[in-house]
Amino acid sequence: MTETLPVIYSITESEIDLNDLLARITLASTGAAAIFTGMVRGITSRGGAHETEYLEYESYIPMAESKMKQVADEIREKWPVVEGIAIVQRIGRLHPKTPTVLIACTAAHRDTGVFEAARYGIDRLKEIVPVWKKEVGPDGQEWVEGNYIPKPGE
Amino acid sequence: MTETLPVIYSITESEIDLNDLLARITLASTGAAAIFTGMVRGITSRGGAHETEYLEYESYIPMAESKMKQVADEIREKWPVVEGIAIVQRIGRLHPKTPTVLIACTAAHRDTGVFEAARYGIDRLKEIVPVWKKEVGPDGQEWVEGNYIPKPGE
Amino acid sequence: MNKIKILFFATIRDRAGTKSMELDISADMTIAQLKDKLGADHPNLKESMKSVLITINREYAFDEAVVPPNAEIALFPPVSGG
Amino acid sequence: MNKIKILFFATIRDRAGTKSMELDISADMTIAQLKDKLGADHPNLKESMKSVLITINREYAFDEAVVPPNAEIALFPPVSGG
Repeated sequence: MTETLPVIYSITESEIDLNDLLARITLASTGAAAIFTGMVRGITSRGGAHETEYLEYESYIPMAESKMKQVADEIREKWPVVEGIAIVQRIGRLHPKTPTVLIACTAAHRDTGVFEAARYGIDRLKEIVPVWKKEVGPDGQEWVEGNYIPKPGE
Repeated sequence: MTETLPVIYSITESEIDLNDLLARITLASTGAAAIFTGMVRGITSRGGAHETEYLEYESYIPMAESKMKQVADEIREKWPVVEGIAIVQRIGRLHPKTPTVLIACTAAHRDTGVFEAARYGIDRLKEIVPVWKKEVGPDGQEWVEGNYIPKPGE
Repeated sequence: MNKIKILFFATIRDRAGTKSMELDISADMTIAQLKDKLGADHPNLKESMKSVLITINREYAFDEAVVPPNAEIALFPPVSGG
Repeated sequence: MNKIKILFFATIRDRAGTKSMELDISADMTIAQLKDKLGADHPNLKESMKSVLITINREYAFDEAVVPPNAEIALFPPVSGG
Protein backbone atom coordinates (compact mmCIF):
# COMPACT_ATOMS: atom_id res chain seq x y z
CA MET A 1 0.00 0.00 0.00
CA THR A 2 1.74 3.18 -1.12
CA GLU A 3 -1.24 5.53 -0.73
CA THR A 4 -1.57 7.19 2.66
CA LEU A 5 -4.57 5.87 4.59
CA PRO A 6 -6.95 8.80 4.97
CA VAL A 7 -8.46 9.68 8.33
CA ILE A 8 -10.85 12.56 8.95
CA TYR A 9 -11.93 13.57 12.45
CA SER A 10 -13.74 16.77 13.06
CA ILE A 11 -16.16 18.70 15.21
CA THR A 12 -18.06 21.04 12.92
CA GLU A 13 -20.91 23.51 12.89
CA SER A 14 -21.49 22.87 9.18
CA GLU A 15 -23.77 20.42 7.41
CA ILE A 16 -22.41 16.88 7.19
CA ASP A 17 -21.80 16.18 3.50
CA LEU A 18 -21.82 12.42 3.03
CA ASN A 19 -20.83 12.57 -0.65
CA ASP A 20 -17.78 14.68 0.10
CA LEU A 21 -16.66 12.67 3.13
CA LEU A 22 -17.05 9.37 1.28
CA ALA A 23 -14.98 10.66 -1.64
CA ARG A 24 -12.24 11.78 0.75
CA ILE A 25 -11.83 8.28 2.26
CA THR A 26 -12.04 6.37 -1.03
CA LEU A 27 -8.74 5.02 -2.38
CA ALA A 28 -8.05 3.37 -5.73
CA SER A 29 -8.16 0.05 -3.86
CA THR A 30 -11.49 0.78 -2.10
CA GLY A 31 -14.55 -1.26 -3.05
CA ALA A 32 -16.82 -0.93 -0.02
CA ALA A 33 -17.90 1.63 2.56
CA ALA A 34 -20.03 1.28 5.67
CA ILE A 35 -21.41 4.57 6.93
CA PHE A 36 -23.36 5.30 10.07
CA THR A 37 -25.20 8.56 10.59
CA GLY A 38 -27.24 9.67 13.58
CA MET A 39 -30.04 12.21 13.25
CA VAL A 40 -32.10 14.32 15.63
CA ARG A 41 -35.35 12.49 16.37
CA GLY A 42 -38.38 14.79 16.48
CA ILE A 43 -40.47 11.97 17.95
CA THR A 44 -39.09 9.43 20.41
CA SER A 45 -41.12 6.45 21.60
CA ARG A 46 -38.52 4.30 23.41
CA GLY A 47 -38.11 5.14 27.13
CA GLY A 48 -40.08 8.23 28.05
CA ALA A 49 -42.01 8.97 24.86
CA HIS A 50 -41.61 12.63 23.93
CA GLU A 51 -41.22 15.22 21.22
CA THR A 52 -38.10 17.23 20.49
CA GLU A 53 -38.01 20.72 19.03
CA TYR A 54 -34.24 20.77 18.67
CA LEU A 55 -31.00 19.60 20.28
CA GLU A 56 -28.26 21.97 21.34
CA TYR A 57 -24.85 20.27 21.05
CA GLU A 58 -21.65 21.44 22.65
CA SER A 59 -18.17 19.98 22.77
CA TYR A 60 -14.78 20.30 24.42
CA ILE A 61 -13.45 20.61 20.89
CA PRO A 62 -9.68 20.01 21.12
CA MET A 63 -10.16 17.00 23.38
CA ALA A 64 -13.05 15.71 21.26
CA GLU A 65 -10.94 15.77 18.12
CA SER A 66 -8.10 14.03 19.91
CA LYS A 67 -10.48 11.31 21.19
CA MET A 68 -11.92 10.90 17.68
CA LYS A 69 -8.41 10.27 16.45
CA GLN A 70 -8.05 7.71 19.24
CA VAL A 71 -11.27 5.99 18.08
CA ALA A 72 -9.87 5.90 14.54
CA ASP A 73 -6.61 4.40 15.84
CA GLU A 74 -8.57 1.76 17.76
CA ILE A 75 -10.50 0.89 14.58
CA ARG A 76 -7.27 0.48 12.62
CA GLU A 77 -5.83 -1.75 15.31
CA LYS A 78 -8.92 -4.00 15.38
CA TRP A 79 -9.57 -4.01 11.63
CA PRO A 80 -6.21 -3.52 9.89
CA VAL A 81 -7.82 -3.87 6.44
CA VAL A 82 -9.82 -0.67 6.91
CA GLU A 83 -8.54 1.90 4.42
CA GLY A 84 -10.23 5.24 5.15
CA ILE A 85 -11.98 6.46 8.28
CA ALA A 86 -14.17 9.54 8.78
CA ILE A 87 -15.55 10.58 12.17
CA VAL A 88 -17.54 13.81 12.23
CA GLN A 89 -19.73 15.30 14.95
CA ARG A 90 -21.82 18.35 14.17
CA ILE A 91 -22.54 20.75 17.05
CA GLY A 92 -24.80 23.75 17.59
CA ARG A 93 -28.59 23.88 17.37
CA LEU A 94 -29.82 20.94 15.31
CA HIS A 95 -33.41 20.24 14.36
CA PRO A 96 -35.23 16.94 13.74
CA LYS A 97 -34.12 14.92 10.71
CA THR A 98 -30.71 16.63 10.66
CA PRO A 99 -27.68 14.30 10.56
CA THR A 100 -25.60 15.05 13.66
CA VAL A 101 -22.82 12.49 13.49
CA LEU A 102 -21.14 10.34 10.87
CA ILE A 103 -18.77 7.38 11.10
CA ALA A 104 -17.57 5.92 7.81
CA CYS A 105 -15.07 3.16 7.13
CA THR A 106 -13.85 1.97 3.74
CA ALA A 107 -12.09 -1.22 2.68
CA ALA A 108 -11.38 -3.24 -0.46
CA HIS A 109 -14.31 -5.62 0.16
CA ARG A 110 -17.46 -5.62 2.26
CA ASP A 111 -16.70 -8.86 4.16
CA THR A 112 -13.62 -7.43 5.87
CA GLY A 113 -15.22 -5.89 8.95
CA VAL A 114 -16.24 -2.45 7.63
CA PHE A 115 -19.74 -2.79 9.06
CA GLU A 116 -18.41 -3.84 12.46
CA ALA A 117 -15.78 -1.09 12.33
CA ALA A 118 -18.41 1.62 11.73
CA ARG A 119 -20.57 0.20 14.50
CA TYR A 120 -17.59 0.17 16.86
CA GLY A 121 -16.81 3.76 15.90
CA ILE A 122 -20.22 5.16 16.86
CA ASP A 123 -20.31 3.09 20.06
CA ARG A 124 -16.90 4.42 21.12
CA LEU A 125 -17.72 8.00 20.14
CA LYS A 126 -20.70 7.84 22.47
CA GLU A 127 -18.42 6.59 25.27
CA ILE A 128 -15.33 8.77 25.20
CA VAL A 129 -15.68 11.78 22.87
CA PRO A 130 -16.59 14.86 24.96
CA VAL A 131 -19.81 16.07 23.36
CA TRP A 132 -23.07 16.81 25.16
CA LYS A 133 -26.56 17.63 24.02
CA LYS A 134 -29.40 19.52 25.61
CA GLU A 135 -32.86 18.60 24.44
CA VAL A 136 -35.43 21.34 23.93
CA GLY A 137 -39.08 20.36 23.59
CA PRO A 138 -42.61 21.45 24.38
CA ASP A 139 -42.05 20.69 28.08
CA GLY A 140 -38.83 22.65 28.49
CA GLN A 141 -35.15 21.79 28.20
CA GLU A 142 -33.01 19.06 29.68
CA TRP A 143 -29.44 17.82 29.30
CA VAL A 144 -29.26 14.30 27.89
CA GLU A 145 -27.37 12.14 30.39
CA GLY A 146 -24.63 9.80 29.25
CA ASN A 147 -23.74 6.81 31.39
CA TYR A 148 -20.25 5.64 30.42
CA ILE A 149 -17.38 6.20 32.86
CA PRO A 150 -14.04 6.08 31.00
CA LYS A 151 -11.36 3.86 32.47
CA PRO A 152 -7.71 4.84 33.01
CA GLY A 153 -5.94 4.84 29.65
CA GLU A 154 -9.10 5.72 27.72
CA MET B 1 -46.83 5.07 13.08
CA THR B 2 -48.86 7.38 10.89
CA GLU B 3 -46.09 8.34 8.48
CA THR B 4 -45.72 6.12 5.41
CA LEU B 5 -42.51 4.09 5.55
CA PRO B 6 -40.36 5.29 2.65
CA VAL B 7 -38.77 2.83 0.25
CA ILE B 8 -36.62 3.80 -2.72
CA TYR B 9 -35.45 1.25 -5.28
CA SER B 10 -33.91 2.33 -8.51
CA ILE B 11 -31.57 1.51 -11.35
CA THR B 12 -30.02 4.78 -12.48
CA GLU B 13 -27.42 6.19 -14.81
CA SER B 14 -26.98 9.26 -12.59
CA GLU B 15 -24.59 9.91 -9.72
CA ILE B 16 -25.64 8.38 -6.41
CA ASP B 17 -26.37 11.30 -4.06
CA LEU B 18 -26.04 10.00 -0.50
CA ASN B 19 -27.25 13.23 1.10
CA ASP B 20 -30.42 13.24 -0.95
CA LEU B 21 -31.18 9.54 -0.48
CA LEU B 22 -30.60 9.74 3.26
CA ALA B 23 -32.94 12.72 3.58
CA ARG B 24 -35.63 10.85 1.65
CA ILE B 25 -35.62 7.89 4.07
CA THR B 26 -35.44 9.96 7.27
CA LEU B 27 -38.66 10.25 9.27
CA ALA B 28 -39.39 12.42 12.31
CA SER B 29 -38.86 9.26 14.39
CA THR B 30 -35.53 8.36 12.75
CA GLY B 31 -32.35 8.54 14.83
CA ALA B 32 -29.95 6.20 13.02
CA ALA B 33 -28.97 5.18 9.51
CA ALA B 34 -26.66 2.44 8.26
CA ILE B 35 -25.51 2.94 4.69
CA PHE B 36 -23.46 0.67 2.49
CA THR B 37 -21.89 1.85 -0.74
CA GLY B 38 -19.81 -0.12 -3.20
CA MET B 39 -17.28 1.57 -5.46
CA VAL B 40 -15.29 0.62 -8.54
CA ARG B 41 -11.86 -0.56 -7.44
CA GLY B 42 -9.04 0.65 -9.69
CA ILE B 43 -6.63 -1.73 -7.98
CA THR B 44 -7.64 -5.19 -6.77
CA SER B 45 -5.29 -7.42 -4.81
CA ARG B 46 -7.56 -10.24 -3.58
CA GLY B 47 -7.84 -13.19 -5.99
CA GLY B 48 -6.12 -12.41 -9.28
CA ALA B 49 -4.45 -9.07 -8.59
CA HIS B 50 -5.23 -6.65 -11.37
CA GLU B 51 -6.01 -3.10 -12.42
CA THR B 52 -9.33 -1.82 -13.69
CA GLU B 53 -9.82 1.04 -16.12
CA TYR B 54 -13.59 1.05 -15.79
CA LEU B 55 -16.61 -1.22 -15.31
CA GLU B 56 -19.50 -1.33 -17.74
CA TYR B 57 -22.75 -2.16 -15.90
CA GLU B 58 -25.96 -3.34 -17.50
CA SER B 59 -29.27 -4.43 -16.06
CA TYR B 60 -32.58 -6.06 -16.91
CA ILE B 61 -34.13 -2.92 -15.49
CA PRO B 62 -37.81 -3.74 -14.85
CA MET B 63 -36.94 -7.06 -13.23
CA ALA B 64 -34.05 -5.49 -11.28
CA GLU B 65 -36.34 -2.87 -9.78
CA SER B 66 -38.91 -5.50 -8.89
CA LYS B 67 -36.21 -7.65 -7.21
CA MET B 68 -34.93 -4.58 -5.33
CA LYS B 69 -38.44 -4.10 -4.00
CA GLN B 70 -38.39 -7.76 -2.97
CA VAL B 71 -35.11 -7.23 -1.11
CA ALA B 72 -36.69 -4.24 0.68
CA ASP B 73 -39.72 -6.37 1.58
CA GLU B 74 -37.42 -9.10 2.94
CA ILE B 75 -35.60 -6.50 5.07
CA ARG B 76 -38.89 -5.24 6.51
CA GLU B 77 -39.96 -8.75 7.34
CA LYS B 78 -36.68 -9.57 9.12
CA TRP B 79 -36.25 -6.18 10.83
CA PRO B 80 -39.73 -4.72 11.38
CA VAL B 81 -38.26 -1.68 13.18
CA VAL B 82 -36.55 -0.47 10.00
CA GLU B 83 -38.20 2.79 8.94
CA GLY B 84 -36.78 3.81 5.54
CA ILE B 85 -34.97 1.74 2.92
CA ALA B 86 -33.06 2.89 -0.17
CA ILE B 87 -31.59 0.48 -2.71
CA VAL B 88 -29.91 2.09 -5.72
CA GLN B 89 -27.72 0.56 -8.41
CA ARG B 90 -25.96 2.80 -10.88
CA ILE B 91 -25.32 1.39 -14.37
CA GLY B 92 -23.32 2.48 -17.40
CA ARG B 93 -19.58 3.09 -17.64
CA LEU B 94 -18.19 3.70 -14.14
CA HIS B 95 -14.60 4.56 -13.30
CA PRO B 96 -12.53 3.78 -10.19
CA LYS B 97 -13.61 5.44 -6.93
CA THR B 98 -17.16 5.95 -8.23
CA PRO B 99 -19.97 4.70 -5.96
CA THR B 100 -21.92 2.10 -7.93
CA VAL B 101 -24.47 0.83 -5.43
CA LEU B 102 -26.09 2.03 -2.22
CA ILE B 103 -28.14 0.27 0.43
CA ALA B 104 -29.39 2.42 3.31
CA CYS B 105 -31.67 1.55 6.21
CA THR B 106 -32.96 3.92 8.89
CA ALA B 107 -34.48 3.25 12.31
CA ALA B 108 -35.17 5.05 15.57
CA HIS B 109 -32.02 3.69 17.24
CA ARG B 110 -28.77 2.10 16.11
CA ASP B 111 -29.13 -1.11 18.15
CA THR B 112 -32.21 -2.26 16.26
CA GLY B 113 -30.59 -4.15 13.40
CA VAL B 114 -29.97 -1.33 10.89
CA PHE B 115 -26.37 -2.43 10.34
CA GLU B 116 -27.41 -6.04 9.80
CA ALA B 117 -30.29 -4.92 7.56
CA ALA B 118 -27.96 -2.92 5.29
CA ARG B 119 -25.52 -5.83 5.15
CA TYR B 120 -28.35 -8.20 4.26
CA GLY B 121 -29.50 -5.80 1.56
CA ILE B 122 -26.20 -5.70 -0.31
CA ASP B 123 -25.74 -9.48 0.06
CA ARG B 124 -29.19 -10.12 -1.42
CA LEU B 125 -28.77 -7.56 -4.19
CA LYS B 126 -25.66 -9.43 -5.30
CA GLU B 127 -27.66 -12.68 -5.34
CA ILE B 128 -30.93 -11.92 -7.06
CA VAL B 129 -30.98 -8.46 -8.68
CA PRO B 130 -30.24 -8.84 -12.41
CA VAL B 131 -27.25 -6.56 -12.95
CA TRP B 132 -23.97 -7.54 -14.61
CA LYS B 133 -20.65 -5.85 -15.02
CA LYS B 134 -17.92 -6.13 -17.58
CA GLU B 135 -14.46 -5.18 -16.41
CA VAL B 136 -12.18 -3.27 -18.77
CA GLY B 137 -8.48 -3.07 -17.94
CA PRO B 138 -5.03 -2.96 -19.47
CA ASP B 139 -5.32 -6.64 -20.47
CA GLY B 140 -8.67 -6.40 -22.21
CA GLN B 141 -12.25 -6.86 -21.10
CA GLU B 142 -14.05 -9.61 -19.24
CA TRP B 143 -17.52 -10.17 -17.76
CA VAL B 144 -17.44 -10.54 -13.99
CA GLU B 145 -19.00 -13.90 -13.13
CA GLY B 146 -21.55 -14.20 -10.35
CA ASN B 147 -22.05 -17.55 -8.65
CA TYR B 148 -25.46 -17.52 -6.95
CA ILE B 149 -28.23 -19.69 -8.39
CA PRO B 150 -31.65 -18.39 -7.25
CA LYS B 151 -34.02 -20.95 -5.80
CA PRO B 152 -37.71 -21.34 -6.70
CA GLY B 153 -39.66 -18.53 -5.07
CA GLU B 154 -36.71 -16.09 -5.17
CA MET C 1 -48.69 -22.03 -30.72
CA ASN C 2 -47.53 -19.45 -28.17
CA LYS C 3 -45.80 -16.24 -29.13
CA ILE C 4 -43.03 -15.31 -26.69
CA LYS C 5 -40.29 -12.71 -26.41
CA ILE C 6 -36.79 -13.70 -25.30
CA LEU C 7 -34.25 -11.23 -23.87
CA PHE C 8 -30.51 -11.95 -23.56
CA PHE C 9 -28.10 -10.25 -21.18
CA ALA C 10 -24.35 -10.10 -20.52
CA THR C 11 -22.35 -13.13 -21.74
CA ILE C 12 -25.49 -14.80 -23.08
CA ARG C 13 -26.28 -11.77 -25.23
CA ASP C 14 -22.71 -11.71 -26.54
CA ARG C 15 -23.05 -15.37 -27.58
CA ALA C 16 -26.55 -14.97 -28.98
CA GLY C 17 -25.38 -11.98 -31.00
CA THR C 18 -28.70 -10.22 -30.30
CA LYS C 19 -30.47 -8.53 -27.40
CA SER C 20 -33.84 -10.13 -28.04
CA MET C 21 -35.89 -12.30 -30.36
CA GLU C 22 -39.51 -13.29 -30.80
CA LEU C 23 -40.42 -16.94 -31.06
CA ASP C 24 -43.46 -19.14 -31.68
CA ILE C 25 -43.41 -22.22 -29.48
CA SER C 26 -45.79 -25.07 -28.79
CA ALA C 27 -48.36 -24.33 -26.09
CA ASP C 28 -47.09 -26.88 -23.57
CA MET C 29 -43.36 -26.22 -23.90
CA THR C 30 -41.39 -26.28 -20.64
CA ILE C 31 -38.30 -24.24 -19.77
CA ALA C 32 -36.18 -27.40 -20.17
CA GLN C 33 -37.54 -27.93 -23.68
CA LEU C 34 -37.06 -24.24 -24.54
CA LYS C 35 -33.41 -24.47 -23.48
CA ASP C 36 -32.95 -27.56 -25.68
CA LYS C 37 -34.54 -25.76 -28.60
CA LEU C 38 -32.39 -22.64 -28.19
CA GLY C 39 -29.23 -24.75 -27.88
CA ALA C 40 -30.18 -26.66 -31.04
CA ASP C 41 -31.18 -23.59 -33.08
CA HIS C 42 -28.19 -21.46 -31.91
CA PRO C 43 -25.07 -23.63 -31.51
CA ASN C 44 -23.24 -20.70 -29.85
CA LEU C 45 -25.71 -20.93 -26.98
CA LYS C 46 -25.60 -24.69 -26.50
CA GLU C 47 -22.84 -24.67 -23.87
CA SER C 48 -24.42 -21.71 -22.00
CA MET C 49 -27.75 -23.52 -21.58
CA LYS C 50 -26.25 -25.69 -18.82
CA SER C 51 -25.71 -22.82 -16.37
CA VAL C 52 -27.98 -20.06 -17.68
CA LEU C 53 -30.54 -18.41 -15.39
CA ILE C 54 -34.00 -18.07 -16.89
CA THR C 55 -36.91 -15.85 -15.94
CA ILE C 56 -40.56 -15.90 -16.98
CA ASN C 57 -42.23 -12.52 -16.73
CA ARG C 58 -39.43 -11.20 -14.49
CA GLU C 59 -39.47 -14.06 -11.97
CA TYR C 60 -36.84 -16.80 -11.78
CA ALA C 61 -38.09 -19.97 -13.48
CA PHE C 62 -36.93 -23.57 -13.50
CA ASP C 63 -36.86 -26.57 -15.83
CA GLU C 64 -40.36 -27.92 -15.15
CA ALA C 65 -42.18 -24.58 -15.62
CA VAL C 66 -44.44 -24.35 -18.67
CA VAL C 67 -43.94 -21.19 -20.72
CA PRO C 68 -47.21 -19.21 -20.77
CA PRO C 69 -48.58 -17.34 -23.80
CA ASN C 70 -47.00 -13.94 -24.49
CA ALA C 71 -44.30 -14.64 -21.91
CA GLU C 72 -41.32 -12.33 -21.53
CA ILE C 73 -38.45 -14.78 -21.10
CA ALA C 74 -34.93 -13.64 -20.16
CA LEU C 75 -31.69 -15.62 -20.22
CA PHE C 76 -28.60 -14.47 -18.37
CA PRO C 77 -25.64 -15.64 -16.32
CA PRO C 78 -25.58 -15.45 -12.51
CA VAL C 79 -25.82 -11.78 -11.55
CA SER C 80 -22.72 -9.73 -10.68
CA GLY C 81 -24.03 -6.31 -9.63
CA GLY C 82 -23.09 -4.17 -6.71
CA MET D 1 1.83 26.88 44.01
CA ASN D 2 0.61 25.64 40.62
CA LYS D 3 -1.46 27.81 38.32
CA ILE D 4 -4.15 25.78 36.53
CA LYS D 5 -7.10 26.45 34.24
CA ILE D 6 -10.42 24.71 34.81
CA LEU D 7 -13.08 24.31 32.10
CA PHE D 8 -16.70 23.36 32.82
CA PHE D 9 -19.11 21.79 30.35
CA ALA D 10 -22.82 20.92 30.11
CA THR D 11 -24.62 20.46 33.47
CA ILE D 12 -21.42 21.18 35.41
CA ARG D 13 -21.03 24.53 33.64
CA ASP D 14 -24.66 25.38 34.39
CA ARG D 15 -24.05 24.68 38.09
CA ALA D 16 -20.68 26.44 38.19
CA GLY D 17 -22.23 29.46 36.51
CA THR D 18 -19.04 29.94 34.45
CA LYS D 19 -17.28 28.32 31.52
CA SER D 20 -13.83 28.47 33.05
CA MET D 21 -11.72 29.74 35.92
CA GLU D 22 -8.06 30.03 36.82
CA LEU D 23 -6.85 28.70 40.11
CA ASP D 24 -3.65 28.52 42.18
CA ILE D 25 -3.30 25.18 43.89
CA SER D 26 -0.65 23.50 46.00
CA ALA D 27 2.00 21.67 43.97
CA ASP D 28 1.10 18.19 45.15
CA MET D 29 -2.68 18.41 44.91
CA THR D 30 -4.43 15.32 43.58
CA ILE D 31 -7.64 15.19 41.55
CA ALA D 32 -9.48 13.90 44.64
CA GLN D 33 -8.27 16.92 46.64
CA LEU D 34 -9.14 19.30 43.80
CA LYS D 35 -12.70 17.92 43.72
CA ASP D 36 -12.99 18.42 47.49
CA LYS D 37 -11.73 21.97 47.14
CA LEU D 38 -14.14 22.81 44.29
CA GLY D 39 -17.05 21.29 46.21
CA ALA D 40 -16.14 23.34 49.29
CA ASP D 41 -15.53 26.62 47.44
CA HIS D 42 -18.63 26.27 45.21
CA PRO D 43 -21.51 24.64 47.12
CA ASN D 44 -23.49 24.33 43.85
CA LEU D 45 -20.85 21.90 42.59
CA LYS D 46 -20.61 19.76 45.72
CA GLU D 47 -23.19 17.17 44.64
CA SER D 48 -21.78 16.99 41.09
CA MET D 49 -18.28 16.13 42.32
CA LYS D 50 -19.42 12.55 43.06
CA SER D 51 -20.05 11.63 39.44
CA VAL D 52 -18.13 14.24 37.46
CA LEU D 53 -15.60 13.20 34.80
CA ILE D 54 -12.28 15.00 34.99
CA THR D 55 -9.55 15.45 32.43
CA ILE D 56 -5.98 16.68 32.75
CA ASN D 57 -4.60 18.14 29.55
CA ARG D 58 -7.38 16.49 27.51
CA GLU D 59 -6.95 12.96 28.88
CA TYR D 60 -9.29 11.32 31.36
CA ALA D 61 -7.86 11.50 34.88
CA PHE D 62 -8.70 9.79 38.16
CA ASP D 63 -8.64 10.51 41.87
CA GLU D 64 -4.99 9.62 42.59
CA ALA D 65 -3.49 11.70 39.76
CA VAL D 66 -1.45 14.73 40.82
CA VAL D 67 -2.35 17.92 38.97
CA PRO D 68 0.72 19.15 37.06
CA PRO D 69 1.72 22.83 36.71
CA ASN D 70 -0.21 24.83 34.09
CA ALA D 71 -2.65 21.97 33.67
CA GLU D 72 -5.81 22.39 31.61
CA ILE D 73 -8.41 20.64 33.75
CA ALA D 74 -11.95 19.99 32.51
CA LEU D 75 -14.99 18.85 34.48
CA PHE D 76 -18.06 17.44 32.78
CA PRO D 77 -20.79 14.81 33.05
CA PRO D 78 -20.64 11.51 31.12
CA VAL D 79 -20.69 12.33 27.41
CA SER D 80 -23.91 12.21 25.37
CA GLY D 81 -22.83 12.95 21.80
CA GLY D 82 -23.82 11.23 18.60
